[in-house]
Amino acid sequence: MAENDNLGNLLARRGISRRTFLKFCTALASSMALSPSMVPAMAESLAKAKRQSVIWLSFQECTGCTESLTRSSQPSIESLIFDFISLDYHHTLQAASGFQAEEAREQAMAEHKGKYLLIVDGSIPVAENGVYSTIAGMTNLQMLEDAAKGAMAIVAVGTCAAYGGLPKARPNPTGAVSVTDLIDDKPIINIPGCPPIGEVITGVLAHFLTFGAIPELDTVGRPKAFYGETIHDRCYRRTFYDQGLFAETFDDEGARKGWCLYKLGCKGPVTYNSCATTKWNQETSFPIESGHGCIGCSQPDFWDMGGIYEAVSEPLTDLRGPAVTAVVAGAAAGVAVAAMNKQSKQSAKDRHFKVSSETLDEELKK
Amino acid sequence: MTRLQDIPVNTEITGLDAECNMVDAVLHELKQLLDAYLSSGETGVIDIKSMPLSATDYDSLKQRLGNGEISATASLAGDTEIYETALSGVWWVVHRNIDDRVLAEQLEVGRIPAILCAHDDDIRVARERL
Amino acid sequence: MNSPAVQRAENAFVEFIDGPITSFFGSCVHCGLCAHACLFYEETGDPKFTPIYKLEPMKKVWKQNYTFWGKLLHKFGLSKPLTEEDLKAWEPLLYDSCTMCGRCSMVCPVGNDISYMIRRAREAMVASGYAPEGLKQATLRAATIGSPMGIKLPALKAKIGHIEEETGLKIPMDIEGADYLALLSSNEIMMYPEYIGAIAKIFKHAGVTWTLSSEAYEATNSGLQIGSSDIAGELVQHVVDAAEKLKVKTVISPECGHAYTAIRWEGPNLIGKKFDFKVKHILEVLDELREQGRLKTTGLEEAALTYHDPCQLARRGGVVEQPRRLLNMVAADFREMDEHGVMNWCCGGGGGVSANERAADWQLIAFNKKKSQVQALGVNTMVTACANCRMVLEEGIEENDIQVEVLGLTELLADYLDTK
Amino acid sequence: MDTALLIWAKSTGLQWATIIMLLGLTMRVIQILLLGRATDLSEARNSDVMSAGIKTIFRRFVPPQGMLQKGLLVYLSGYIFHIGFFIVLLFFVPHIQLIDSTLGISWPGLRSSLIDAITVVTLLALIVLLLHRVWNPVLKLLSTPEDYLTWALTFLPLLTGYMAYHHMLFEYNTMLALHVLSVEALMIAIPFSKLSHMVTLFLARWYNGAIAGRKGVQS
Repeated sequence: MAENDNLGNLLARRGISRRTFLKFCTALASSMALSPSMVPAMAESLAKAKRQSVIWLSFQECTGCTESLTRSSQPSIESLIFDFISLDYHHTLQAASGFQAEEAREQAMAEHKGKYLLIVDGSIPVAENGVYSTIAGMTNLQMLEDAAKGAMAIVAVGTCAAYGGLPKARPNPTGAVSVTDLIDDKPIINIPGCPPIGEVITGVLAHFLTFGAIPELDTVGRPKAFYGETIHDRCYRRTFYDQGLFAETFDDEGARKGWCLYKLGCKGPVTYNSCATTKWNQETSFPIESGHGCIGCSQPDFWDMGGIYEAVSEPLTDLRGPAVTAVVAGAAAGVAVAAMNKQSKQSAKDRHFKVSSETLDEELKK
Repeated sequence: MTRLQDIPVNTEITGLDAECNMVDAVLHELKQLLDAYLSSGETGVIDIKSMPLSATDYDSLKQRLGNGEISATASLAGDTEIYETALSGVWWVVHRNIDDRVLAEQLEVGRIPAILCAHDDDIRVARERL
Repeated sequence: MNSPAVQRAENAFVEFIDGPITSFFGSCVHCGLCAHACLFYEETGDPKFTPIYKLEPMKKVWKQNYTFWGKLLHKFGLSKPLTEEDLKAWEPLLYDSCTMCGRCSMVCPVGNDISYMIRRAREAMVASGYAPEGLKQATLRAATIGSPMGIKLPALKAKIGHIEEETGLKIPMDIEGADYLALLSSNEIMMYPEYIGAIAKIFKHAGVTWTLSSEAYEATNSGLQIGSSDIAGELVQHVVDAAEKLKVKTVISPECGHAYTAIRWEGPNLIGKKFDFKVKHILEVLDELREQGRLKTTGLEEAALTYHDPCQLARRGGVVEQPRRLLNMVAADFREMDEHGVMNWCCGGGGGVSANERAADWQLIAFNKKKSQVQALGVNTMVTACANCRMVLEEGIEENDIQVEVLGLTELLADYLDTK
Repeated sequence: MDTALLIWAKSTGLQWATIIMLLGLTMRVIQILLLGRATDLSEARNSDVMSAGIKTIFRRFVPPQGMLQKGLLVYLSGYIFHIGFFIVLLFFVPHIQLIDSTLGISWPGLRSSLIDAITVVTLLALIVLLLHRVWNPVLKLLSTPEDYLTWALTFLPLLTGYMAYHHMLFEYNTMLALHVLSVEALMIAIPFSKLSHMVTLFLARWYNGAIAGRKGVQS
């Protein structure tokens, strides 16, 4: 593929009609919650998009994000996007290994300096200068800082890269941090989730290719198109929540009837993601549809947000112990203060000014 | 020990409100889109897939709109079904992929759905092939 | 350094603030509803008459001595101290515009007994010298002569002489071992001596023995009105000494509201010991006699009449049903005011207001409530059981030039005694 | 970050607020009880002061004769706000879940749409009360900064709860954190302000009822 080739030509070569591409764009826009009226313009623009160099770095991660992206067993139209990008380095997927792999990375970084897209999955350990995770003798920290310098933009894929994720959960022994914690001079798109939805990763890349800019982000760096609403608000069980119908256990009548899982710890109300609409595994289902509450994986600090089976409104610490202590301490303090009050009252009594006929007489004479 | 298939699992959702008034909202929006088309020729689209329609809502919407004179199927890496509803100018468009999974479902308002029109680039390719 | 007056006031506030008062101040949400229970606010619409507002100086001291933040701020001198200006400004509010009728205590949503607090706040006022002159004079006379109106024994004896002449009955004096020791109020001696004749008639009729005491004939307790437990206690002690000396079983509080509260409810607490005798209001005694069948009447008063509940008797004293039972014996057309019994409206002159010349204007304004109540009923006779109420009502009636007669219930009963 | 704020509010913040509230309230009640009052030496007309006191506790929930008309606005908005506040507090399912998880007791909740409507009504009642406080001469005279502060502290949990539910102003997590924090502010203020009436009013009413009850008057 020539460097300056565009997506439209690639389509033509593959015998894919522009109608088909328009259909793909329609689906993409729908999943991104873009206005359907934007589709024709989007298709035109995307067809003219140039091939994009991508470097993918994996740090403290579990490969789940890559799995999510490549999970599709049937070739779909989304895969076009991946055919079209130039994935110059991907530690997990690439055929090359050892010094050749690292050479490929350095070469891509040099060749496309300032133009490549840096995708990161996994958090970066910074404790002890980052020795907890190294690749080819280079700490993740160094590698990220190096690669970030020449990147046009960075996409933090997965909750670990976006917010620190599991490695950052208390007590965080490796000092894991997110990309945003380390890099502040490049545009960063967070695509959190554990893992993120494949279509969402594709969608964001498509958006980037189409518009040549990062999409509109929320306060924690997520594309609003995919993370604009809570799972709760788009949940098909929402109506049960509103009606006050809840499953109390996983095998009760309510659970069988598909009632709301709030009481069983569903984090849908505090989780922004598009699982409820985009769903998983070729739109088969999503956790709530399978009878399990949302665990809130696309939120910052979600591991520290309370147990998976504890409702959102439950406190994160024990209150009973402190309550008992407080009452006992309060009683003791109360007794102490009451003794002081009694004392000052007694001394007031001792200093009591006696009103008598003499004092009244005196006052009246004045 | 109980075998897996012996555990009763009932996945049918019952008790949902029959209609959440979404149908009326859609019909109202269609009316506005038709007005816009008649006054300025501007076409409009409603994305049905991203709407939280219950199954009952969906069926009821389909029934209320009915079937019109035209229907077409386009083979575009999976079928795309298009038919005109009983309301002229209101088209129901369903895009599926090769796995028959619905990619997008829309109501389109206009003379003809955009997807049916051939693109200049494709026409150019056609010309070259002659 | 605070002035001696402020020190004395502050000291007295600290001394008299107790558990209830702490809970009252701590619960007040400043809802302002007590204003609607206050005669003075209702008749003037002036917000300064809001009952709880009258306690601002006491609240200040409570905050600084009995609350966490108040104490802290006070310690570092960050809160406004109690000043002479406060005492000066609040003196009229605490004395002239409050009859301690206790109506506010009945309506407070959080349950504050505001009247209870006013009574104790007056302790601090009188200790600091900030009490109305009229009340001081009355109290001084009560403490020195034994009567706020300065009625000495010879004057009483002269009155008794007239009554004995009129009724032909002997008024017993200093009779040891009598069933009852009757007390009188200054107003009764001076203005309504017919009360003495009435009880003499009734007791003779009922066949009970009674006596007056030459050492303690007055029940009026100015000490309580001015808010001095010291003086109130002294006055109570006179009565206790006399009762003990005469070995009576029961002391009768006269037709007077505050006298009843003073001797019946506060008395033992003021002298710090339980009484060996019972204390009853004259109406309680009469009602008991009625119950025992020893009080028989004949004939009925035909005129439509109503009963004015003295606050200290009804709301603050629990004597509510007795007057009604007694009235029904002699009244053909007894009508209740819309708000009566424990929810009655004060005459406007209780709690020392009538002894305080400075408060005369406010007292008259307050009377409008009673006026409209009576006029709504369309009656021309008001019966009551408190000589002070009676005097205040009569003053109001005269000022307003309306045709209403005020009667004492005991006298009314005496008029209808079945003497056969 | 907002999530960190929410986590803090739901753990450390809530713990301290609970401690301060309970410690302060217990202190306050113990102080009142131990300060007590002198034994009444007068002969009681009705020696059952206990039941008189308890009766007053209940009677004062209802306006006495003639008062409803006079204080209609205060009574009405007062009732609406108190009842509304407690319904929202005790019958919103997430709140019940919190109680259940800490105390192990629960009861059926009301549907969220109803809670939502009650919240609006409660907020309106509070606004009416505030305006009344600003405009009514009696309340103007009685009011101190504390009255406005406690008003705000009562208003905010309802407002932030409502806003969180409707995704207003900030994203849900932030608003939820603000909601929890506003509740904590309220909890902390309770023992040190007039808000302590939620506990002390029972003592006040009891004292009032017992004092009057001794004299044979049900106050």
